[in-house]
Amino acid sequence: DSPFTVRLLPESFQTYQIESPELDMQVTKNELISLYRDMVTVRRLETAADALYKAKKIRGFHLSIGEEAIAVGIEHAITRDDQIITAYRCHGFAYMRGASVKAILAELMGRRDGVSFGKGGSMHMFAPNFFGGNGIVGAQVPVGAGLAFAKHYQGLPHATFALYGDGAANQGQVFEAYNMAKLWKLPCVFACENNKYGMGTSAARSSALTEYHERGQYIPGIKVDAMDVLAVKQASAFAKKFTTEGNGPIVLEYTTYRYGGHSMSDPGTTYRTREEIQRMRSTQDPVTGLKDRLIGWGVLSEDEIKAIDKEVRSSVDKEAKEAEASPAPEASLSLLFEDVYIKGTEPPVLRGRIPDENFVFAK
Amino acid sequence: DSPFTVRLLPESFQTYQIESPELDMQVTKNELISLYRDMVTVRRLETAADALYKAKKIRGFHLSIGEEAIAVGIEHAITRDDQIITAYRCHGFAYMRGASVKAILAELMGRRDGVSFGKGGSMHMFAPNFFGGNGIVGAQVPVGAGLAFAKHYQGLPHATFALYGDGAANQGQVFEAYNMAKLWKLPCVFACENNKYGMGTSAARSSALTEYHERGQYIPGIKVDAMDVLAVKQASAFAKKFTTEGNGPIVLEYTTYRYGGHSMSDPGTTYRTREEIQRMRSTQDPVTGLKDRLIGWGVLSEDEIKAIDKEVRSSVDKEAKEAEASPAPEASLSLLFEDVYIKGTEPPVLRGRIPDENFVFAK
Amino acid sequence: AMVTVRDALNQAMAEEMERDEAVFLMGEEVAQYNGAYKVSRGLLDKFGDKRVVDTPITEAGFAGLCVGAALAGLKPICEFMTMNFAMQAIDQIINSGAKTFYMSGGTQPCNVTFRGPNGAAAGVGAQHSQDFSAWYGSIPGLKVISPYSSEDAKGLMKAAIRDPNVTVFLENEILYGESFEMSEEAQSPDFVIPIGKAKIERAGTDVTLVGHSRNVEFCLQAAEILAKENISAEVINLRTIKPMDVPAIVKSVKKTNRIVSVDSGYPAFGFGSEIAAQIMDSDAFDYLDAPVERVTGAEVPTPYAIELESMAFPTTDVVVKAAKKTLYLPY
Amino acid sequence: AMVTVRDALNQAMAEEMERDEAVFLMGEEVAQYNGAYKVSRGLLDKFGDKRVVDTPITEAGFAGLCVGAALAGLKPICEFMTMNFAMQAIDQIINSGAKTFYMSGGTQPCNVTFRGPNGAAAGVGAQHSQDFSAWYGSIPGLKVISPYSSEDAKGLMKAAIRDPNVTVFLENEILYGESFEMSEEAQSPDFVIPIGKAKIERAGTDVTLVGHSRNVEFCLQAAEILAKENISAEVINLRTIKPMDVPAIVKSVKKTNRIVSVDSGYPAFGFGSEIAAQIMDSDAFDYLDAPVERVTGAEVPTPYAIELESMAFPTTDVVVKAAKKTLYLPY
Ligand SMILES: Cc1ncc(C[n+]2csc(CCOP(=O)(O)OP(=O)(O)O)c2C)c(N)n1
Ligand SMILES: Cc1ncc(C[n+]2csc(CCOP(=O)(O)OP(=O)(O)O)c2C)c(N)n1
Ligand SMILES: [Mg+2]
Ligand SMILES: [Mg+2]
Repeated sequence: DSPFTVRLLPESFQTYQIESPELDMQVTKNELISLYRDMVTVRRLETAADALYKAKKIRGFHLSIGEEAIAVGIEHAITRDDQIITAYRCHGFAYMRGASVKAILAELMGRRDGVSFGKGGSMHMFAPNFFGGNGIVGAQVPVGAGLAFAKHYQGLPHATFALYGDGAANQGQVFEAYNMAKLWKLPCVFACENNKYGMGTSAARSSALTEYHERGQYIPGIKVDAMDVLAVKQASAFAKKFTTEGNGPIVLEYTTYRYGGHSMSDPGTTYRTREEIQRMRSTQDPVTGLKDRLIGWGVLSEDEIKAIDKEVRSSVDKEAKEAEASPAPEASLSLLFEDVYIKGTEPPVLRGRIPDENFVFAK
Repeated sequence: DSPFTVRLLPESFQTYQIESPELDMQVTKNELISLYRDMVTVRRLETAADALYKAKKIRGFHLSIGEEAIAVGIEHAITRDDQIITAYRCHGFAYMRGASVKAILAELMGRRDGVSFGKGGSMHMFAPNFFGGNGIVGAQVPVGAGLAFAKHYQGLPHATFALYGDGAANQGQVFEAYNMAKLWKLPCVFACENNKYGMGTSAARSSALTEYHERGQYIPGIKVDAMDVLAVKQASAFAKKFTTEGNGPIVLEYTTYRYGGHSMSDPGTTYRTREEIQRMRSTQDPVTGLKDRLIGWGVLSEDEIKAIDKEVRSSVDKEAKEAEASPAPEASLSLLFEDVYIKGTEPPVLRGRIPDENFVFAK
Repeated sequence: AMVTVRDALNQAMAEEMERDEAVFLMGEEVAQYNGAYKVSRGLLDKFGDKRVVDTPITEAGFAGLCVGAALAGLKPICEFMTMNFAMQAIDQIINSGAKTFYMSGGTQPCNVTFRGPNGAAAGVGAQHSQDFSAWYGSIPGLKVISPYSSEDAKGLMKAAIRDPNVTVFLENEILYGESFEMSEEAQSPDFVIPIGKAKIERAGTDVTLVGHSRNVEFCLQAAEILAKENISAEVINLRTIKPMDVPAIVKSVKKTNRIVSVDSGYPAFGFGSEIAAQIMDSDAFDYLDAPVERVTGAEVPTPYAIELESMAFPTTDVVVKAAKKTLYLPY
Repeated sequence: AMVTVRDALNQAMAEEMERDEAVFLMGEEVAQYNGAYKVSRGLLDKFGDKRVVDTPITEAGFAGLCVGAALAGLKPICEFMTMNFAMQAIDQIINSGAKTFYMSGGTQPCNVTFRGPNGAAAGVGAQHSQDFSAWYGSIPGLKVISPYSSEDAKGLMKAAIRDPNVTVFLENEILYGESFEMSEEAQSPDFVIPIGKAKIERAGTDVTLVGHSRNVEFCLQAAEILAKENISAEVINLRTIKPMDVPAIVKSVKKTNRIVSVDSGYPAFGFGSEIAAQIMDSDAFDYLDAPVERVTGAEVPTPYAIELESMAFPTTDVVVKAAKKTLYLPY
């Protein structure tokens, strides 16, 4: 599986107070295939969730269709020891960090085989070195800085990616996190997923400065074409290297697009035109984009691609079925009150809705 | 009282994304005298407070000695319809906005003649178009943006000065306020009093970027030598004009120095050298600086200056005496429970420490 | 006519904006998107973007901004997409808002209305379902309202906007879509319900059920069920959390000698605790034939799975049980 | 030996930092300035600036950062200069901290200790004197501690740091300088007081006085005064707000048949309300010879003038009055 060089588009990166990552990039055939498989899997996972929602088996969530290249590209640029935290649009990240399709879909359906045993739901998925899945816009950013602080404190050479949206980018605590990370040279990559909207509000209506990669002001930044998974990988690897070499934080802006509504209850077409969505889909789709290049570079044939697509589809479908077959949590007080506190450190009693439902922890 | 031109020092202003205010400045003799009198009064007021503290008549507060030029210079640049809000270091602002020396000192002593009738204390003084006196670091900044929003909403051509410290400048809500003010072109002057320390933490230890006038990033800014009251006036007038002419917000950084401790319980000498304080006092004092120039320009003679000093001293002393003579609030439930709600809209009962102390509002 | 709570709130805001130029609405997605839950539908079209203002996602910032606008004499309605997000802004609500009139010795009023859905919706997990009634209810300087029906919603929203103090208006996402009969009178722009007055939704003699917001629904359904067993329950819709209409509760308890409080917040230091304490403080205590029963949310972060979630919040059944318990009946 | 609460806290932190490399202290002015109230005096010198970290004034930010560090396995002690300022960070404490272990289905622990002075100091006005016991005490997932004496402070601070959950440790500025006898045993680095256990500070038979933090002092003084009138008061130092040691209270009430709760928070939905509700829920209710009396802070933003301020918080006299009231004695 010998490496060869591909060249990214010249528009892939825009920089602020830092040099650009190389446009030339070493890749291998297996790696490209793996990237493709991951991209297709994340999309298929989201599509399966969508179908289960429409079948009324899930009560709601936020899809990342159109934005898959970010979760996939970052994971391919880092190691399992690096850390990631993001907001509620987290299925792809959970998968890339090691949660199974089954566990993710089971969580969405509130089943015991879910990544959070059915207790968290769509917004609260965790995996090793993946810290959620957070529902309060912006709050995950200082938490991410804290994850980076821990690595710094422990003297470990790992980066933390703290993801947030273009809407979240205005939250004050993001700036508080920037400031501490810069003062203390924390190995933190502040990573803005700019999908152009925060719910129904366009970037320009929410943000006085829409160049999100510049908003660290005293922190260098790179804007990355995140409809290209290779550009995402290249920039993420660059950022990881930069921040773990003692240079302090860096801001990445991943420009992307969300095809669907903000959440399942948003049709997503009142604040932008159908044409805009259609144009993005047909000209910039990250899956199609990768596929076309793989074929062009002779890495995979159309048939091989189709085979992967089919294989992924059937494996996701299979896991979806398994997830559906997973039992719901038993409606018991012991399950309800489990995990409020660490085992063995619980209060003697937790109160139910009425005293008859109080749960007593054996001591 | 004919105007004449004086020239500010070339170092008076440093700008960011905006042209500089003129160094040439029109002044009149009466105005200069009035500036001087105000400067001396604020200092004398603070000194009187200090003495009352040492006499154990006040329980604590934050002095602005060394920083007087800011409150004085701003007031001389604006009208009574413009608005000001600041933090806890507010005695000078309260005075300049129209509260009497007596009312300020009486408030510090918790007396009924206090500006807040003894209910607010040092950190919570109010006056017409002066909105405190706020004790939560940074919180006054979005409130200030809201004051500006009101003027904008009403179509009135008045500016709002929202003051905050170098320590406060890192608070996330400051950036939230910047963003909204810029998006909506609010007539707001974000005014950072950079006195080099937030309690015992030097600017460089709290702030990744210590050029506070640049921290609006997408908002223009001016750094002002705030040890010169004329520079403060000139820059403040410039900022008021800029922001009320539809250009949106502007950031001013007033560089200054606090001679005393952070509050009365801080000796103020553990985190900086006595030499540093002494050097600032002897080379940059805003009162001495103005005095020397007034004499140099022939506006006032040494004797005339002394006469003003003496007159101010005796009038402050007189008001201090009156403040001391002012009665403490009667220890009655009716006073205790007054002003929790607007008169006539109170709940039927407010609870005391025990039911016997409940206060019933007549209906 | 049947009117949804959503429309009632919308009507109330529209009427008050019509009536008073100083009233404006600000919040995330309130304007162009017509509100995340469509409560502000049509207001942008009606009043324009000066008076219906979309904000960035910066709760502390825009809550502080609304406080400032109120200090300067405007009458902001500040919408939080849900009250959970107001936790980021709670310092502004309390320290800059609720306390200022007192700290200024009565010189600086602040007429602002904070509103948004409070408590649990369905299937949104732990971070999106907290009930803040007790927290806000503890703060002197605030008035805290938690309406149940469409009439409540309309009359009290109007009262909140007009009230010159800082008000916190706690809505309920699940109620938004529910329809209630609304009288002719309540449809009028003059319809205002006084803050601080409870409403007897159903008279009864054997046990008092007191709740607020959606919990009133459980109380009413429980009363139906109890009636079939010849137990006559009186249902009090508290409407306002602060000031609490204690006299109405006391009066009812003196008649029924038993009381069940019903709320969806965390149990400790909660709504029911305060009811119990108020009864202790009053002469109703001597009339009690059984201890106050508290039906509350369970002491857990809200679980996602529906099987667990439905054990975490009051239901009609649980209210029935609690009522029977006060009557020393098997349940 | 006599040891101040300040020094006891200092000792506790130093010992735990000595014991466990994962423990560090972060907050405003904790390092170079030795703490705004000197609680962290000497720790920078002892442990260096890696483990004693001065922060910018950004409460939400550094509280969130501490939560993150805890998620990654460290054991942060996060100091708020006062708990009032933690209101800006309360979303991080609760939504990112307290709820995460549950939301992750028990896979993601978060061992962080939030601490700082809580409630009123003297002469600092309304924004600097709120008591947050009830708010934090309502949150599942949190443990909330409120010590009185130096032994409490030391033993419970160590317990809080070691406890693997999110703990909120509420100190009292006025107590910092007070000295208490500290036993040999308590001076040892192995001294830990279990979270959730109340302490009977003084045994008695006629009335139970239960308080936490500085209020215990008023209870003890009141007990002295009552003793002179031949009334024997039992004083319970609750030590922990959550979980609350209800069995200790119940046991005492069964003996004394009367109870006064004493706390300095706002009265509504407060400490006393919860005590009243817990008594209602327990069989102690049947033992009550008088309603639970609540001594609380008054329902006002804290006034500045000392004449008013001293009417806003419990004093020994008021506790005596309340105790006599439960005994139906003139007061
Ligand atoms: C503090 C807070 N405010 C508001 C919300 C409601 N909300 C959830 S997602 C969202 C939009 C966020 O937009 P963005 O950051 O751009 O992320 P995207 O959804 O585009 O991925 C809003 C307003 C929330 N969850 N938390
Ligand atoms: C939110 C909050 N955090 C902490 C404090 C405690 N505190 C009061 S003043 C201060 C320092 C502020 O420094 P700066 O903004 O530079 O203003 P200065 O005192 O120098 O005028 C601190 C930490 C507070 N009042 N509010
Ligand atoms: Mg977005
Ligand atoms: Mg400063």
